[in-house]
Amino acid sequence: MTPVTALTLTLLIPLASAAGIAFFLRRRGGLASTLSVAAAALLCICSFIAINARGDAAIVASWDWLSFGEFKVSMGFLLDDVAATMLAMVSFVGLLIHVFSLGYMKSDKAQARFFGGLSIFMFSMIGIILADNLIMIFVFWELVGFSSYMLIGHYLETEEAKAASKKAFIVNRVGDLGFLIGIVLAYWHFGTTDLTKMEQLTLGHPELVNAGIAAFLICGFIGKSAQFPLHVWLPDAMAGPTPVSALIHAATMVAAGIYFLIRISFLLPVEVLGFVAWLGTAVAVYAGFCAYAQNDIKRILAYSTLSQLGYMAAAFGLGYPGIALFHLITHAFFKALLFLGAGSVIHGCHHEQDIFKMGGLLKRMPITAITFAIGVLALCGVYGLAGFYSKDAILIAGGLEKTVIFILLTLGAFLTAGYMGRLFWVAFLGAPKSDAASHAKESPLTMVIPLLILAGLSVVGGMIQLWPEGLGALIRFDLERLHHAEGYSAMHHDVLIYGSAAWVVGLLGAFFFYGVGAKDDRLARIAPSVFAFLKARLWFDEIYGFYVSQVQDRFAAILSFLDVFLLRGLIIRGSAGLVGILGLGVRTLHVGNLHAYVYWFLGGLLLFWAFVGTVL
Amino acid sequence: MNEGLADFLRGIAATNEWWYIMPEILLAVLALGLLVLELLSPAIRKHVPRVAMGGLGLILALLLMVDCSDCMGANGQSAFGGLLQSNEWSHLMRVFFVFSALMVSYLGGIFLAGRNLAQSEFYHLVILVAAAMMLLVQSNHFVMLFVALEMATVAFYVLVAYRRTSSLSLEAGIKYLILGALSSSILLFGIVLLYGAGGNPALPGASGDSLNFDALESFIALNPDNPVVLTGAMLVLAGICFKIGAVPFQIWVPDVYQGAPNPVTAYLAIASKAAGFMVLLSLLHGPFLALQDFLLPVLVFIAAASILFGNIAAVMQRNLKRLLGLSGIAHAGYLLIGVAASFTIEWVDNAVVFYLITYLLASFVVFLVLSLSGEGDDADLNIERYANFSREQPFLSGALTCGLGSLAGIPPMGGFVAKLLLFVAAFQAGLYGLLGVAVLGVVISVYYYFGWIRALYFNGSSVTALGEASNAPTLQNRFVLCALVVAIVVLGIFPAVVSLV
Amino acid sequence: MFDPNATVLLAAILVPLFAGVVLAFGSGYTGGMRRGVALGGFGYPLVAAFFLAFRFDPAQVGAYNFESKLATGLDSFGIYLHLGLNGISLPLFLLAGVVGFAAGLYAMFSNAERPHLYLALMLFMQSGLMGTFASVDIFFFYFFHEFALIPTFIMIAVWGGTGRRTAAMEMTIYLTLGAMLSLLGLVSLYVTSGAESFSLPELRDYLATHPLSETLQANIFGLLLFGFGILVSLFPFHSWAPKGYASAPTGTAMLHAGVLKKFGLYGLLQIGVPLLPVGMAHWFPWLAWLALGNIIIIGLVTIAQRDLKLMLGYSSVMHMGYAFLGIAAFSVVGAGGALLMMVAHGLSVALLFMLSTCIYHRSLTFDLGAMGGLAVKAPVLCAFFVAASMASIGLPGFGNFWGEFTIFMALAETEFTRWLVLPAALGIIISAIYGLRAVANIFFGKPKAEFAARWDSDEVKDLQGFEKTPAMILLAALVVIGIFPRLVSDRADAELGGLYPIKESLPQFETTAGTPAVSGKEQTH
Amino acid sequence: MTIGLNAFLIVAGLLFAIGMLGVTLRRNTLVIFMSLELMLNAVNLALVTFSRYNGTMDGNLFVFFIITVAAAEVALGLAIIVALFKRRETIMVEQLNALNR
Repeated sequence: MTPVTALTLTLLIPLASAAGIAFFLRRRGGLASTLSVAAAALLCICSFIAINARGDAAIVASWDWLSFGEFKVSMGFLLDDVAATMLAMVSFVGLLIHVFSLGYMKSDKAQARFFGGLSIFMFSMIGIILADNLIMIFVFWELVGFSSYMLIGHYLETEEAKAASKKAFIVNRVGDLGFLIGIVLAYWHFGTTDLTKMEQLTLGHPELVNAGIAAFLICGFIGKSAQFPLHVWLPDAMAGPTPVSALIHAATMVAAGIYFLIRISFLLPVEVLGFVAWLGTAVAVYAGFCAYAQNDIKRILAYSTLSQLGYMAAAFGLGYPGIALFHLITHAFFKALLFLGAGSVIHGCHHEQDIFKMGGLLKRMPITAITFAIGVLALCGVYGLAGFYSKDAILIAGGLEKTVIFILLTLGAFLTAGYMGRLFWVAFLGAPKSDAASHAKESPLTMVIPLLILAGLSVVGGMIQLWPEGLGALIRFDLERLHHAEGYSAMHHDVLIYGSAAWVVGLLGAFFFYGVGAKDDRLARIAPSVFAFLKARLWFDEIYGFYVSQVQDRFAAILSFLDVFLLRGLIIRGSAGLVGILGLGVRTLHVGNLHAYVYWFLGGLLLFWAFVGTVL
Repeated sequence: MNEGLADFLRGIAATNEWWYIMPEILLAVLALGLLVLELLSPAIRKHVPRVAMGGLGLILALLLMVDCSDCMGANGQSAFGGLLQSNEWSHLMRVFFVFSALMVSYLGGIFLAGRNLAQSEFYHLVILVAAAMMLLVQSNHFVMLFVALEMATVAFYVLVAYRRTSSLSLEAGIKYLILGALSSSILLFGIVLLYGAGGNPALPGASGDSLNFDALESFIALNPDNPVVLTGAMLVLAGICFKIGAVPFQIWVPDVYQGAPNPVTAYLAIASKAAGFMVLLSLLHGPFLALQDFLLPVLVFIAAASILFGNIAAVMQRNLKRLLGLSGIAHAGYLLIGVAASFTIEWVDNAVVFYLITYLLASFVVFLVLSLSGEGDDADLNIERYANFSREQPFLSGALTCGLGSLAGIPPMGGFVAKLLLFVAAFQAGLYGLLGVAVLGVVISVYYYFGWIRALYFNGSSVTALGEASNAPTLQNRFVLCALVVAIVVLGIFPAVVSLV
Repeated sequence: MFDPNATVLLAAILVPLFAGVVLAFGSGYTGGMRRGVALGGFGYPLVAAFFLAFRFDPAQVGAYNFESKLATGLDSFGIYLHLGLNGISLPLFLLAGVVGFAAGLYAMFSNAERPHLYLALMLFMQSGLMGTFASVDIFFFYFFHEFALIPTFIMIAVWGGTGRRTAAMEMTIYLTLGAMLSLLGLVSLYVTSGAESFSLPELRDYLATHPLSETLQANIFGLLLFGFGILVSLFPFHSWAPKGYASAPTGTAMLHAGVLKKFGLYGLLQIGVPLLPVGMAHWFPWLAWLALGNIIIIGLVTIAQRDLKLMLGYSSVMHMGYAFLGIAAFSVVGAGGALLMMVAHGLSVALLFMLSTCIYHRSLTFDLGAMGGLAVKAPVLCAFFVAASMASIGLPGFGNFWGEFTIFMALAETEFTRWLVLPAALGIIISAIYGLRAVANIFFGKPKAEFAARWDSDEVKDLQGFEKTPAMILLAALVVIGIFPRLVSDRADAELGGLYPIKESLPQFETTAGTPAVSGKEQTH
Repeated sequence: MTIGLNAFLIVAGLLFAIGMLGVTLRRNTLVIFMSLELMLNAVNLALVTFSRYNGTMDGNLFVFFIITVAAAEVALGLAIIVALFKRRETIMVEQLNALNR
């Protein structure tokens, strides 16, 4: 099998699986899930074959797709180091989540639709990863948006799913609007949207890098990775099934924004990079605060995801795309673990998601609880776990480049530890606080095994030296660069202290502030105004809601009114009515009296006379 | 074979001009023969319609076989001392009028069946009118023109008032009579002025035969600014406008159309209008050629006003015969576009004739369906009574739809090509404003034509379901309708068939 | 010279016509006979279209494939029944075949009153549609369009939904106005060009050597623009469309919105713009601003709709704005985008109209506020509707995406039109908003009170076979174009290249990296 | 003193105008008919005049045709008026308006 064949298979297997499910297995949930998981496994194998075959050079292949005049689109693969790293992560984590879903979705009525959706998602996601040009990235970018829409709306009879799926798609479209314009401008600016060619061009002509185009392009990232001000869809997206949250809204799709930035990093000038850094930092802190006011286990994790995406963006903005990618990968491991753990908890608690109604799960679901704890620690950046390496690198980079960002990100780390501590202490320790929690059982094997594997990865995934040779070259390069940066060792020392302090203080603080197995939120009790402020999340949803219902819908209604009454009613109908009235008037001229008709004759003669008069 | 016959006739015609008007003579003989038949016995009397139609059919066949104008030799040659002159259209118009007479007789057969009215006189008059019109369009002399015109008009007075038991028909008759006589007087006065000016020895180009078109043409060419000439031309034009029902002499149209019996309405709408237009064309290309600076704005005005008046008045009209009358005014307006363009565009006469032919076919379809649908007084037919007509009478509805479609000018009907040709001509002649008015008129006309079509198919509840009252058309009627519709469609797709005649 | 393929082409017009005539007299037919005849009438054009598409020789750029020329007697005007296909008309010819077949299939099994007449009229329409896009002669191009338009009116008046009386009349009059204006435009093109021919290639050749003056071009293009604009519902001449489609019977709406409406765009694309480039330049601001009106104003109006069919009607108006913008870009790219858009929009809007009727049969209402939760009962219907909505809002994988994207590309090609990209692209958000709202309101959530009362009745069931098959055909076509846009673009590209300027606006760089010289960005026209 | 062309024409014109006025103003259809005849006679007078002054015979000849036609018209008109009177019992113009609008 040539590498290109392997890549093509990687891309098409999930599509075939989705098509097969859609056409033949709509009512056979069991078979559909098997097919989908098999497809995920196959594509995982194919992708590793391709990655293996890659060697040092990038795999490049391209076919013509469409051409009109000077506008030519091709479809092709660019499997370089970054793509290979991402592909390995996505296909592997994807497979684990597929397996997890086998257990989680077992009793779901619309199992086939779910697995079909997962397959479409895998197809689109791999498409983004492999794409060799911006247009193809955009195509699959939109397709992941669609599969995300479909999977968020999986529980379609619920109002939350209905609203959340719509919101996710539309908010993403806002980002895509900028992305689209960016692509269009880039095409005529560079004469191509091929990543390799554009990179060569910018190397040869640095002046070609254009801040405007870059600004448009990063809109796509802002939408997909849920950055300010388009972050509102991600927490709501938790209305989807938990494996979806794990796969799409934590590990892969939202990270695609970062991946995209890394792919086009050569197009971004310094100003835009700085903006991304600040944006990411702000989101990291903002989301950290928001998480404190959430009681839904998945929403807490969602804000955590937001916050971690902020870290990645900050790292990227600071000029270390490799470190951003590093954090992306480690984050995928532990966040997938956390989400799947949450899924396991939810599964065990019969779809109870409020952490204040759980409690005591450590005893009833020990594997889940322990793996979850590993995830928490990894996320907090406890020394030696996956999160430590990547987060530390980010903090160091921050400290070296911009002190304010460093301070804010450290604050973010502290906040992370705090809300994760709150989650863990309240949900897993103490006594059960509801029937559902007290009857919780450990999840079946299909769900536990992925947890264990991911836990393992969360522990060792950060040790870059253990990674296969072919993967992570950019990460190694950037880490290397960081190590050799001026003031590295001092900063490393500081970060070690501050970072560790952050998670220790955070976890312990949460332990003492909230207490083990608390029944309600202490913060809400003692400082309701603060809690309410945090819960309001800076009123983004309210502002958007206000805009939609009071501005956009009203404006639309006014325009609609004008269209119906002014244009159609007054002008069109009016002119028709005018003819009608004229018609009635003319009709009344036919009075039936001979004399009147004779007058017409006379009038006509006079009129003719007038014409004669004009000639004479 | 035809050639041989034509040669033979040509040989005779060289010595005897009566051969030239053989069709007219045959028609007159037929008309008189009908009256004689009437006198014979009641057993024979009931064959009168068949004889009339058969005779007309024979004459039509004869006309299609032999082109009598050819007997005279080349076009443009005159006969009877310049009274008659053949032109390129005289043969086609002969066919046109005989065919209309045949169709009107057919309609008359339906109309007269079951009515206590004189039978043979109707056919007699119809045939005479046809003969008169045939002479009218060939006349090359004002005396001929007047006599032929009055012959047709006087016969029409009788025909309009033919339903002598109906006060509406009689009222229409008296209105047509008085207004017709008035217009004749005006026409005459105009002729007199032209005659007087054209014969005035003090003026250049005066001739002793100033009622002759050719003489007048050369005279007017020398005196285009003479006020008497202009006034005379204006009055003649007014008289003809009355015949074609153009604004501002259109006001009688709806009343007379409504009151007249159905076949007569059709005859008035089609043949009378066609004759008027052919006369107008021959006048404009003949005596009035030099007056085009004066006549063009008048014609443009009349055309625009007719189109607008006819269409706007028809929009709110519910009575179908009045509606057809008003739409006829609009059609006169469209035709006048062609007439106005004919000053500069050579081929537009063909377009006018083509328009007349499609108008003929479509109108006969509509009138035939009108005659076949329902009983009682056809003066009261209004659109509402056609509600849901298609359910009971799908065939008639289909035919009516085609006919109305052609009148509205919609492909693939002949009416579309006809309108298109006129528009092309108007464009070439630079009559842009008129073109705009015409487009507006077509758009407005869609309202009432489609209002009628909609009524046919609309599933509304109707108090008086006309469809149920009408009998299913007989095979014969179906055949005639089919033939007409096919002809309309063929004209729309392959307009060249006209030139085959 | 006898080309058997030309006969196939001619038969694609005649067979449906003949089938229609047979059906028109078929009041006594059994259901099976009726369907058999209709199937033949709708099936043949489809088969012929595909057959011809495979036989199509793309090498004949600038000329027509499968040409045939029959005399009509109007030779002196240069009017012939001149048929043929080129790279621009072929996709639309195929579109007409596919949508016609799907609409016919659906209509065969819908329980219309007097079904033989309904099918007969649809077949007449189909015949006109095939003829419109197969005509080389602009007289017949118009002729067939009108021929297809008339059945539309009658069908709306007879089989339409609520408000059909006024809607049919309004549509009739408005469209007649548009048709008359475009006819005037075509006539004036014929008269002023002096080519003495209605044949498009002859006009083209003649005008290439005898270009019209600027004023003439501007005037004629104005006529064509507004005439065709009315027919394609260019803002603000769109008022007929939403109401008309809302009250039209399904088959009619599918054929009209899907195919017949494209007549105007096709006219601009194939005739108006290439023959009158200066006129086009003169009207460019109008075209651009009005097209933006379609996209943004009508887009927002669509958001405000609460009735499914009205919403679909408005959305179809809105999407026409893209096609107009593509034409306004006046480049191969733009024209190609517009062509793709026309084809894809035709398929998607036909599908949506069909599905909306399927929804109606289940919910008995078009009120978006009174449905809900249908996905549980009718998952397949939901899947189709979601797919169709996604297609119409331009999701990649469906043809519409390529249309929109190519049009945006075209707008950005030159500085002159680049400002249009942002406002035009706003449309992708607007359409997402109303499209997803409709999906959410119809299929997601819980059923509303009245609907819930009917919830367990037999009528609320999933898509039936006769609904599924046409939907499948349309959706498959959309996806095929979405995945292989070259099926359309390859043939059209060559043809458009001959008609539209290539602007050479791609930047040119020195091939060796590192040298600083940048020669690009100058445009040579 | 000889009476010139214009004098005849003025008389003819006056007659025509009087006839026209009669048609316009009189309410009885019979009188209207008479007025119409007057107009035709005005035309006849003018024709004869022109014929005389132009020195051609066409006009004189034409007059005979006109007289014949006028006679036919009158005969017909009377017949119609009689028939109408039988049905309507009136021949007043303002009452003959059953056909309108």
